[in-house]
This record gives sequence, structure tokens and C-alpha cells, in this order.
Amino acid sequence: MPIPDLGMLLFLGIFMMICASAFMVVTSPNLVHSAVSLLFTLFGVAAIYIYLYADFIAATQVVIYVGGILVLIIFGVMLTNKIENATIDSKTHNKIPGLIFSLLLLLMQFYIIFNTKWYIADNEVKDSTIKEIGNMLLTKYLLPFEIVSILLLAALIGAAMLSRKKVG
Amino acid sequence: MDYIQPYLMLSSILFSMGIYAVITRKNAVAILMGIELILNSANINFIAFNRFGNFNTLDGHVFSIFVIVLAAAEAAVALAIIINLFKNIGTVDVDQAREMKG
Amino acid sequence: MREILQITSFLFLPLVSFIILIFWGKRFKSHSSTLALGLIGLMVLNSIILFIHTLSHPHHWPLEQSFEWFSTGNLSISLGYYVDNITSIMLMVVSLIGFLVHLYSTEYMKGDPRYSRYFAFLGIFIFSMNGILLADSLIMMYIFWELVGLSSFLLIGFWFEKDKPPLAANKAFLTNRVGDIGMFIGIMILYFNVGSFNINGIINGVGAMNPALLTVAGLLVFMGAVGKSAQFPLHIWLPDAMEGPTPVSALIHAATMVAAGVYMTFRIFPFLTPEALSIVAIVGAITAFGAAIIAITRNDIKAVLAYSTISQLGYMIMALGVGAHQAALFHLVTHAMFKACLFLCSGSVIHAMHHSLHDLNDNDTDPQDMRNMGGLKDKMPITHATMLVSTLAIAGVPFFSGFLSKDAILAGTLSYHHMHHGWTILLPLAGFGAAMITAFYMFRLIFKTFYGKPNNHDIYKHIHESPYVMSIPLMVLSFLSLAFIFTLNLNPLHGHGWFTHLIGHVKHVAGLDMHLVEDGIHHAHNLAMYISLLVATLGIVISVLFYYLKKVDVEKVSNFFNIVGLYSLSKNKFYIEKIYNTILYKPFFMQTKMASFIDWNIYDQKIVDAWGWITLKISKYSAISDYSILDQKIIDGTSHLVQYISSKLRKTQSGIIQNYLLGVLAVLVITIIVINQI
Amino acid sequence: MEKSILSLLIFLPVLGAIIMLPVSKYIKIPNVIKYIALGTTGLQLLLAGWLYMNFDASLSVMESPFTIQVEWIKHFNIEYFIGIDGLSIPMVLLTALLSFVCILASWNIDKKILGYFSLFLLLDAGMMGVFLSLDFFLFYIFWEVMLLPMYFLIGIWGGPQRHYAAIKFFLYTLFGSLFMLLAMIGLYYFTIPFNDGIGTFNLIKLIELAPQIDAQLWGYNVQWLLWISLFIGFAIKVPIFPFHTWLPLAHVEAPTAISVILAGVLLKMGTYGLLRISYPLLPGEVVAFAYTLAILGVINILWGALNAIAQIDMKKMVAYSSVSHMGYVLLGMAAVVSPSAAGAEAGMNGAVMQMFNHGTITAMLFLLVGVLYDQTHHRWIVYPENHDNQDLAGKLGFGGLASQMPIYSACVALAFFAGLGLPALSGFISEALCFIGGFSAFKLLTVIGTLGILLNAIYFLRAYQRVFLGPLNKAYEKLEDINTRELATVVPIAFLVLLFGVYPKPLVDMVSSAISSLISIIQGAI
Repeated sequence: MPIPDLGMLLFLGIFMMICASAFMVVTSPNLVHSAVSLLFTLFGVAAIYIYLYADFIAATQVVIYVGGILVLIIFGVMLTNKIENATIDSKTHNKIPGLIFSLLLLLMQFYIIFNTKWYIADNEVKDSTIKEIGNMLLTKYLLPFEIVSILLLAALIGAAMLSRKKVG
Repeated sequence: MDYIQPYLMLSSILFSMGIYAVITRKNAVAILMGIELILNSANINFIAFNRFGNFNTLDGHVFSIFVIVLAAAEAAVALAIIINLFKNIGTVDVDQAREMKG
Repeated sequence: MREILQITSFLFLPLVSFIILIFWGKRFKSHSSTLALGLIGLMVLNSIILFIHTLSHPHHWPLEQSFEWFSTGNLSISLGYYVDNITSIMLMVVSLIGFLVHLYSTEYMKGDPRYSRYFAFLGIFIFSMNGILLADSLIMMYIFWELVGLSSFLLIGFWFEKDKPPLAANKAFLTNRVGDIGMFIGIMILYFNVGSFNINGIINGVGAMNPALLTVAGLLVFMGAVGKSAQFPLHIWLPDAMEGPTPVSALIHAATMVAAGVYMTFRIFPFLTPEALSIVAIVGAITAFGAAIIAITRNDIKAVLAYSTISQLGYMIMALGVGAHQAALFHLVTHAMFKACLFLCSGSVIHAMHHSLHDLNDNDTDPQDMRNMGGLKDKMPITHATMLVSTLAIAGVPFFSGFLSKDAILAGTLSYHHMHHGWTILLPLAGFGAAMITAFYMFRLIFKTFYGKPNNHDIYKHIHESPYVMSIPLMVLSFLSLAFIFTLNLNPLHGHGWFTHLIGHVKHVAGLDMHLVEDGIHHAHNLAMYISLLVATLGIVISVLFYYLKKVDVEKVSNFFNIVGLYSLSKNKFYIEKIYNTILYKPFFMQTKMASFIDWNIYDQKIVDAWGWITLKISKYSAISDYSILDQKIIDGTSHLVQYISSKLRKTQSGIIQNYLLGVLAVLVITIIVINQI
Repeated sequence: MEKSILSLLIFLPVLGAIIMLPVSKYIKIPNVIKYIALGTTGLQLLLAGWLYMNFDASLSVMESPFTIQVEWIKHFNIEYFIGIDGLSIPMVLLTALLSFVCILASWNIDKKILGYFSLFLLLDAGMMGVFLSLDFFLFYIFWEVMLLPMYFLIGIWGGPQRHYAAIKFFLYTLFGSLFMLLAMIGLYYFTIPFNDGIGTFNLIKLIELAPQIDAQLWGYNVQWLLWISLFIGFAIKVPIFPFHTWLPLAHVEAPTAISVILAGVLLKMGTYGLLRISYPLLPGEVVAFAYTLAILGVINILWGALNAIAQIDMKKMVAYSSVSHMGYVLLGMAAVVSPSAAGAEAGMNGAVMQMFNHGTITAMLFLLVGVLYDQTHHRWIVYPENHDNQDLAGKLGFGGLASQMPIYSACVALAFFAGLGLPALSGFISEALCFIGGFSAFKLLTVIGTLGILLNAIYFLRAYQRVFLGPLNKAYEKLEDINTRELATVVPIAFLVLLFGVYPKPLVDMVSSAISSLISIIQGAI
């Protein structure tokens, strides 16, 4: 174990924050609290991306997740709960078996993580990833990129179709 | 931070919590949030392995972008369905949506 | 061919009579007797021709012919005839007596509903009797032996509507069968040691046989004779056989069939060993003497004659036993004549009594009981005369045939004693004793029946002499009981009449020196004659004193004898039947009931069915375990379990996807854990 | 004609039974079924007669022109193999004759006529098949085929205890069949090594193969096991003491005609099986077992007779007499090991002749008892102590019938005297031959056995005296004498009894050459 430096301490702080907020997301009975906690989690994950030298992804994370998806979710929460309800709460079930198996899953994963000899490559650190990502998207991953674009379009149209009022 | 384990640990914790949420929560929106967590854990893995794996390209980043896009699309459709469900049965409690019950 | 025809006609003529009368007898009605008489008459002529042939062509003898009956390869059974002088004589005797009895029966049986069947049965009897006489092999003899038993059965049981005759018939047949078994075993022993059923073959072949085995075999064959000739201890059937019609008694149970045993013993005589012969002699002596004693106290006229017959047959057997085979056969012939005569006479009396009782409408009085008779001599002169003649013959009075033959037998016993000494003194003693007793009881019969005052005047008034059809046979037979028929030389000291001459000598092959025996007999002749004259006179005198002059009170004498138990022994026939009844019949029938009980109630119902019972029990329990345990608990249990589990599992199908997901997760986790054995 | 006659003999009755079914439905002539049955069996009898006329006793089965050998079930080498020789022809004639007579005797059956006669014809076919089969498998099939109709015939048309009797008969016989089946399979497998690796049921081939078996099974010699299991199978049918108790019951409860078939034909199948299968196939075991067989035979003779004496039911008495008479057969059969050639021949010929003669005599006895039963509806010689009517208990059942029914009584007398072995009637010769044969091999035993001569006479004569002689029982003054139909059933049999009693040569000639070859097989094994 190396001597913790500042970056590491920060990483730990982010780590703790992500865990705590994620815990809030999954346990908080109040949906609004969950949504807000999710915000912190997503931000934390974006910060983690920074640690991994993924600047573009970190940015995308913030823009799309925090800006788009989270807003969508909060809209969902608001739309699906009657305003007059004082608390927007969410009931749970299968708490104990869910907990047991999730923990088992976690332990299993930890077991794998700590019992595996990870290969650590000495990759060069790129200044910016944006250019390369852009190149790859339009060369090697052009077809998946187009398909995802169409999927996104379809999803948007579908979502709009689903949520509109039925005619007749 | 030149170790992969912390990232993987974080990813697994998020994944497990996401799973927990998906299994235990009754509210469809909360489940959706759990799914977001799972997707994020996957993304962390992509990026981490891209960072420490023997790669010279950024394929993992590209995949992350796809995942994020898919997450967005999924969130849009899911919320649309949830709203539709709410309109039809007046609740988003997934227990109430048990047309499949045997 | 002519010869075969002539000989076999002795079989065919009576057989034809039987067949015609048994199937078409009803059509002949009273003419059936005419038919039977005609056929038997032919047979008499035939036998006379044969007899003359015998006398005139002594060198042609014996006539022998054998036909294969069937053959299995190594085993061949033949039927054939063997006719020598003796056969010829016997054929004549049987035919003649048979004819006379037929004639007599036409009157005696008149009015019987089964008239034709009676003659049919007589036919089959004569057929089988002739079969015995002609038989050249023991197996053929055995066959006809049994057939004679059958005809005897049929004739004894002829009046089957009554109670007793069927029982008597059964008794006769079964008692004979006891003897027949011995005879059959004896035949088998002889066959497997000599290799032949043929009598002459056996006689020629026994030389190599083990003497002890030969003795046994001879005695076993002799058992047949014991049964048929009513010797002790199988004599019990003959008195009962008197239930048959009296002419039948005369023909079968006095003259011919019972003599068949003697005839057979005569035939096998050459190979009977001296040991066997001594036993034969003892059997004969016991029978002769014992039966004579029993005869004293009989009141039934036929019973007296029956026991007298047994006694006389005992004489013949005794004669064979001591080696006096000529005497035996001689006595057989003479006895056949006078005993047939006696029976027919008694029949005549009974017939008369019966008619008389019929006229009186008396059904209770026994027509055969001498106590109901008396003084009949004036009413029935012919019967009386003929009966007297034959009684003199049986009593052994000179100038009558019985004297000659009996004398020869007694001489034989004396000579036997001379040769063997010791216990053999009992043989002549028994012989002479029986001779005296015979004279006594026969005259008792005569006196009680024909002399004195009538005991029952009602009956006496209605008594008539029998018609000529009945009295002619009596006359013929009594004529034949005269001594000069058999020897023209009336001096008995020269005992060799034509008859003895005809019988000739027999070559003995089993160890008896016939010359010695014959010499002995010749020497003993004089003594025997004197003693027998003495005892016969004594017997007659006592009888005269007792029953004619009535000088002695019979009661007192019988009481006197009873002090030593003799009278009651005689009266009760030595208790033989009672003994048989207690030690044989009753235990036997008990045993059969036991056997049946064991077989059915115990073995079958308890043991065999126990298997079924056990199986049922097992199957019951197996059914219980099968249904209650296997079926209900295990088989149905599985389905109950499945139902239970599925009812629980069903709840997992809540439709809540999260539950499913949980399951998926659980399975995933567990699978991974298990696979990696973390 | 020659090739097909044996098959015709077997399948003609089946054909008759099949024809009956539509005919009974569409042709409304009274008694049409009975006439068909009569015609079928009559034709069968004619065929059997023709067969007898053309039968050459000197030919062996394989040489005989009648033999048919056709492949049937190829996989197991089972053949449709039927033929006739001196051993089977008397049985075939007996079966044909008795079947015909029994149809006549069943004329007054009025319950379920169609069933009765069709089952009877099936039974007939089964019996014929058993006597003609030369393939063990075929033999077994016919053996079983005959069992089932018998079960129904007793169980439906029998007396008051018919169900019990039928079940007992069926189970007992099936028990025996089981052993036979075992032996059959055993023979098949154990002879495989000696037949180029192919198993066979061919009885003629097995004569050569079976004696070669030299295996052990559970420590026992296989040949011995085969013999014992065949013996049990056949012993039950004979029946040999102690397997005899089904017989009195079944005979008593069966209707008259069925009793006739049971006693006349079925019992012979046991001894026929022994002679056809056990004897030639296992000669070594026959030699070893002969003494036991003779003992069993003597026990049968005496025990059957003792029991018969005690019986108060006429039919039961006749049934036990069958036990006794079959004892003669066994004794004669045991004599095959006799050191004397003549003795062995006497015994074996006697046994086969006794099979035929007992068949005729006992058939006559049962027919005659049936005649009386038809009129009086009881058969008590003496009423039993526990009879329903206590006035009658212990009294004579009949008495003096001879004066009321003279012809009938004469017939019974003939049958009884034939039964007790009177010379000039057929029973005598066969019994005498059995004894002569037995005596040549087993002296003391046969001497004991000859007591049977006396015991047989005792019960027949006692019964005759009690039923037919003596004063007429007033209750039976209205009885009618035997009628023409009944007489027609008895007379042909009586004729045979008399014929073979006086002139047994045809019967002996018919069987003796087949017997000789059988004896030489057994004698070869001593």
C-alpha cells in the first residue's frame, strides 16, 4: 500500500461519496431524495472518469446523464405521482433476499477482483481523447454509430408516441 | 492511482446496489434509477479496462459513449412506458402490473 | 380243423346260448330253455364223442393247439387248448351235469320273470367252466377263472330283489378275488422264472427254479384254488352262495365250479414241491374236518349240503397234498355226481315246500328249514330214493361211488403218515373223523327230512312229488353214484377201476417220488378200507340212534358237548365270520373312511388348500401394502409432494418480475459459487 | 389329403366353433348348434377312422406320410410340427370318439348352448393338438389352449361347488404348466451348444440332443432338474399322488360330458406327456427315477382304491377309481427299466393300452352315472350324515334299480366289471400287462400293488349292490330306462371295451412298434 497522496485521498473521498449517494438512491423511500442522490452519484462517476484520463467521457457523463437523463427521471417522478401526495415514497419488497443476494454478488465480485492477478499495462497518457474518439466514431465504429443514432431517434419518437394522449 | 482494483470495486458496488434496487423497489422510476447505476458501473469498467488494459486505442471510450446513448434512449422509452402505465392503471407500482401472474 | 372245431365247440355252444338269450331272450320266453337245452345237449353229445375218442384212440393224446392272442415282440400271450384224458372226463362231467341242471331248471325256474336270463347265465357259466378245463396256459386259466367268478356272481345274485343274494354274490366274488390275487402273483413268478405261461411249458421248465421260490409260487397259485374251492380260510363265501337258485347250487357250488380249484391244483400238481404239498394237505385237512363239524348243527337243508361240499372239497385238496392225485380227481368226479344229486334233491324238496307254502299263503315259514319237514318219504318217493342213494355214496358205504374215492384218499393220508410220521397223523385222523361225521350228518339230514312224523301237518298235506323233468335228472345222477359205474370189479380191494386207469400216472417234477407214493397208497389200501367202513358204520349208527330211533336225547348230547364248547363252536361256525368281521371287515372299512377323511378333509382341504389360503393371506397383505403403502403413500405421495411443491412454487409465479429476477440472481450467484467452489 | 389330415383333425373343431357363431344368429332351426357340433365331431371321428385305416405302425414319425413340419416362428426356431405314431394314435382315436360321444351326451344342456358347444369344440381342438404336436412349444400352446375352455366348462355348467372346483383345477394345472414351461425353456437353452448354436423345440431332434446335456445348476444336475420339473408338470395332470386332490372335485362338479373328457382324455395327457417328452428326452433320469415312479404308481393304485371304497357319491367313487387306474399306467411305465425284455414290453404296452382302455371305461362310467343323475338329480350311494333332509341321512340313496331299469343296469354292470378288470373286457389285459411288467422290475411293490385288484372289485361291487340290487326303493318306481340317445353314447364305447377285451391284437399292433423304440432308448441308458 503506497503512502496516500492527495490524489488518492481525493479519490477516496469521491469513492465514499459515490457509495453513499448510491446507497441513498437505492434505499431512500422518497423518490425525490433518490433522484437527487443519483445526481451526486453521476457526478462522482464523472470525476472517476477524470482519474482515468477520460475527459470526453467525463464531459459526456455530465452533459447527458446529469443534464438529460436525470432531468427525465425527475420529470418521471413528478409526472407519475399525484401532487397532492405529501410524500412521494416508494415501497420495497424482497428486501432481505435481495440484500443477501446482492451482497453475495458483491462479495463474489470482490473475491474475483482480489484473487485475480490484474495485468497493468503501461499505457501512454493521451492529452486529449476527443480527436481520437471522433476519428474512431467516423471510421471504425461508423456503422454502430449510425445504428445508435437511428436507435436514439426511434426511441425519441417511440417515447413521444407512447406518452401522447390516445386519440379516440 | 495506478491500480485497477479500486475502480473495479466501485463498479461492483454500484452494480450490486443497482441490482438491489431493481429487485427490491416497487416504484418503476426507482427501478429505472437502479438500472442507471448498473449502466454506470459498466461504463466505469469499460473506461478502467481501456485505461489499464493493453490497448493503444480508445475503443472502451467509444463503447461508453454508445452505452450512454443507449441509456438515454432507454430512459426516454422507459419513462414513456411508465407514464403510460400510470395513465392506464393509476400507479407505477410494479406489483400492480401483474397481468403475467400465473 | 375238425378237431379244433370239436374242441372249441365246447366254448361256442354255451357262448351262443348266452349271447342269444341275453339279447333276444325276451322273445323266446319259455322257449329259451329249449334253446339252451338243445345247445347244451349238443355239447353233451360232443363230449361223449370226445370221450369215446379218448377211449378208442389212446395214442392221439393229448390234443394240443395254441393260438397267438397278441404279441408285443418279446412277450407273446397265447390262448389254446390242452385236452387229455382228464380234460375229456371233466368235459363230460360238466356237460352232463350242466345238461341235467338245465333240464331240472326248466321246471324249477318256471314262472320266474327272468327265465331266459337264467339260462343265459347258465350258458356263460358253462362257457367259462369249459374254458378252465380246456386251458393250456395259466393265463388263460386265470381269465376263465375270473369269468367263472362272474357267472357265479350273476347266478348267486340272480334273485337280486331280495336282500341277501346280492350280498352273497359280492362276498363270493370278492373272496374269490383274494385267492385270485395270489394266483396272479404266482403266475407272474412262474412266468419270469420259467418264461412261459403254458402249463406244460412250466412243468418242463421249473427244474431250474429255486425250490423255495417254487414253493412260494406254487402256494400262491394254489391260493386261487383256496378261493375257488372254498378252502379254509376263504371258505366263507360258499354257504352264503346258497342264496342262489338251488339248481345253480347243484351245478356251480357243488359239482363243477368249486371243483375247478381242485382241477387246477391237479394241473399244477406236478410242480408243487413237497413243502407246498404238505401245506396243501393241511389246508385240505382243516377244511374237511372243520366244515364237517359245522355241518352237524345246520338246520337249513342247503347249508348242511354247503358245508358238506366244503368238507368234501377239503378231502380232494388233502388228497392232492398227500400225493394221491388220482384219488383227488376220482373223488372230484364221484362227488360231482352225488353232490349234484343231493342238491337237486334238496331243490326238489324245497320246490315242494315252496309250492306248499304258496298254497297256504305262508310267506314267513322258511322252506329250507329241516325243522319244518319230516316224513316226506311217502309224499316224495323218487326224491327220497335218489337222495338216499347219493347219501349212501357220500357216507362212504360200499357199492356206492363215494366209497371208492374216499377210500383212496384215506389210503393216501395213511401212506403219507407212514412216510413222514410225526404230526402227519393228524391228516388221517382228520380224514377218518370227517368221514364219520359226514356219515352222521348226512343221515341226520335224511332222517329229519324224510322220516319220522311230519313236523307241520299243514305243509305236509300240500307236498307233492316233483314232476318228471325234475326227477329224471335225480335218477340219472343217483344212478351215476353207484360204484359199478366206475369199476366193474366190485371188490374195492382192487381199487383200479377204468377211471383210475384213465387218469394214469403223473410225472412229478418238483421232488416228489411218485412211485413211492403210489406204492404206499396201494399198501395202505386195506387198512384204509377197514377203518373207513368202521367209521362210516359208526356215523350211520349214531345217526340212526339219534334221529331215527330217537334213543338218545339230542339236547342232552349237545349240552354235554357244550361243556367243552364244542357245540357252540359248531353252531357258530367256529366264529370265523365274526372274527373276520372284527379283525378284517370293520377295520378295513374304518380304514377306508379314514383314508377318505385324510385325503379329502385333511390333505386336500387343509394342506393343499393351505397353499391357496397362504397365498390369499399373502396377497391380502400384499394388497394392503400395495394399496395403502406403495400406491397411497409412495406413488400418490410423489404426486402429493409434487402438488405441494408446485403449489408453493406457484406462488413464485407472482407475475412480479422482480421476484423472477431475484431468482435469476440467486441461481446465478449460487451457480457461480458452486462452479468455482469459492 | 395325407398331409393335411392331421391339421384338419386339429382345426376342424375350431372351424365348427367359428361357423356356430353366425349360424346361431341367423338360422333359426332348433338345436342347430348341437347339430353343427355333432357334425363337426362326427367328421373328426370319420377322419380319425380314415387315419387309422391308413396308419402304418411300422413307420416312425419322420417316415410317416402324415407328418408336417413347417417353420413358424423363425427367430426361436419354433416349428409347426405335427405327426402321428403308435404312441399318439390311440389317444387321437380316443379323443375323437369321446368328443363325438360327449356331444351326444351334452344334448340336454339348455344353459348358454352356444357358449358350451363352442368351448367344447375349442377344448377338442386343444386336446387333438396336444396329442399331435411334435414341437414342444406347440405342445405347450395346445396344452394351455385346452385349459381355458375347461375352466369355463366346469365353472359355468358345473355342479353346486363349480366355482371352487374350476378355480382349483385351473390353478393346480397352471401350477404344473409352469414347471413344464421351465423345463421347456431349460431344454431349449441347454441344448443350444449341441445343435450348432441354435436352440430347438423339435421333440424328435431333442431326443438326440437332450441326453448330451451335462450342466450343473445350483449344484444339481440339469437333466435331473428338467426331469423333475417336467414330472411335476405331468404328474398334476395324471394325477399322481400327492397331486391328485383336484381330480375328485373337478370330476364331481363338472357336467357329465366334461367329466368324461376330463377322465377319459385329460388324465391321459399327463402320462402321454411323460411318454412323449420325459421318456425319450431324459432316458438317464427315467432309469434313476423308475423305482420312485413305481412306488407312486402303487400308492396311486391303493390310495385311490381305498378312497373310492369310502365314497358315498357315485361320481366321486368313479373319480377316485380313475386315480387308482392311472396308478396301473404308472406302474407299467416304470417297468420300462425291467431287466427282462418281455417285462419291459409288457409294462409299457400295458401302460399305453391302459391309457386307452381306462379312457373308454371311465368314459362309460361317467356317462352312465350322468344318465342316472339326469333323472334323479342326486348320486348318493348312501345319503351323507349331514344331508339336508335328515330323514334320508345315512340311508341308501337308491336300491334295487336293476328291476326298474334293466338295460341301464346291465350297461352299468358291464362298465363296473370292466372297471374292476374282469377278463374279456379291455381293462383286464392292460392291467394284467402292467402288473406283469411291474413284477418283472419291482417284485415286492407289484405284489403290494396287486391288492388293487381286490380293492377295485370291492368298491365297484359294493356300489353296484347298494344301488342296483336288493329291493326296489319305492321313491324310484317312476324312473325310466336308459333312452336311445343315451344308449347311443354308451354302446360304441361298450363295443370297444368288449372288442379289445376279447381281441386286443389291433390295439397292441398299433402301439407296440413305437413302444419298442422307446424302450430301446431307455434301455440304452441303463
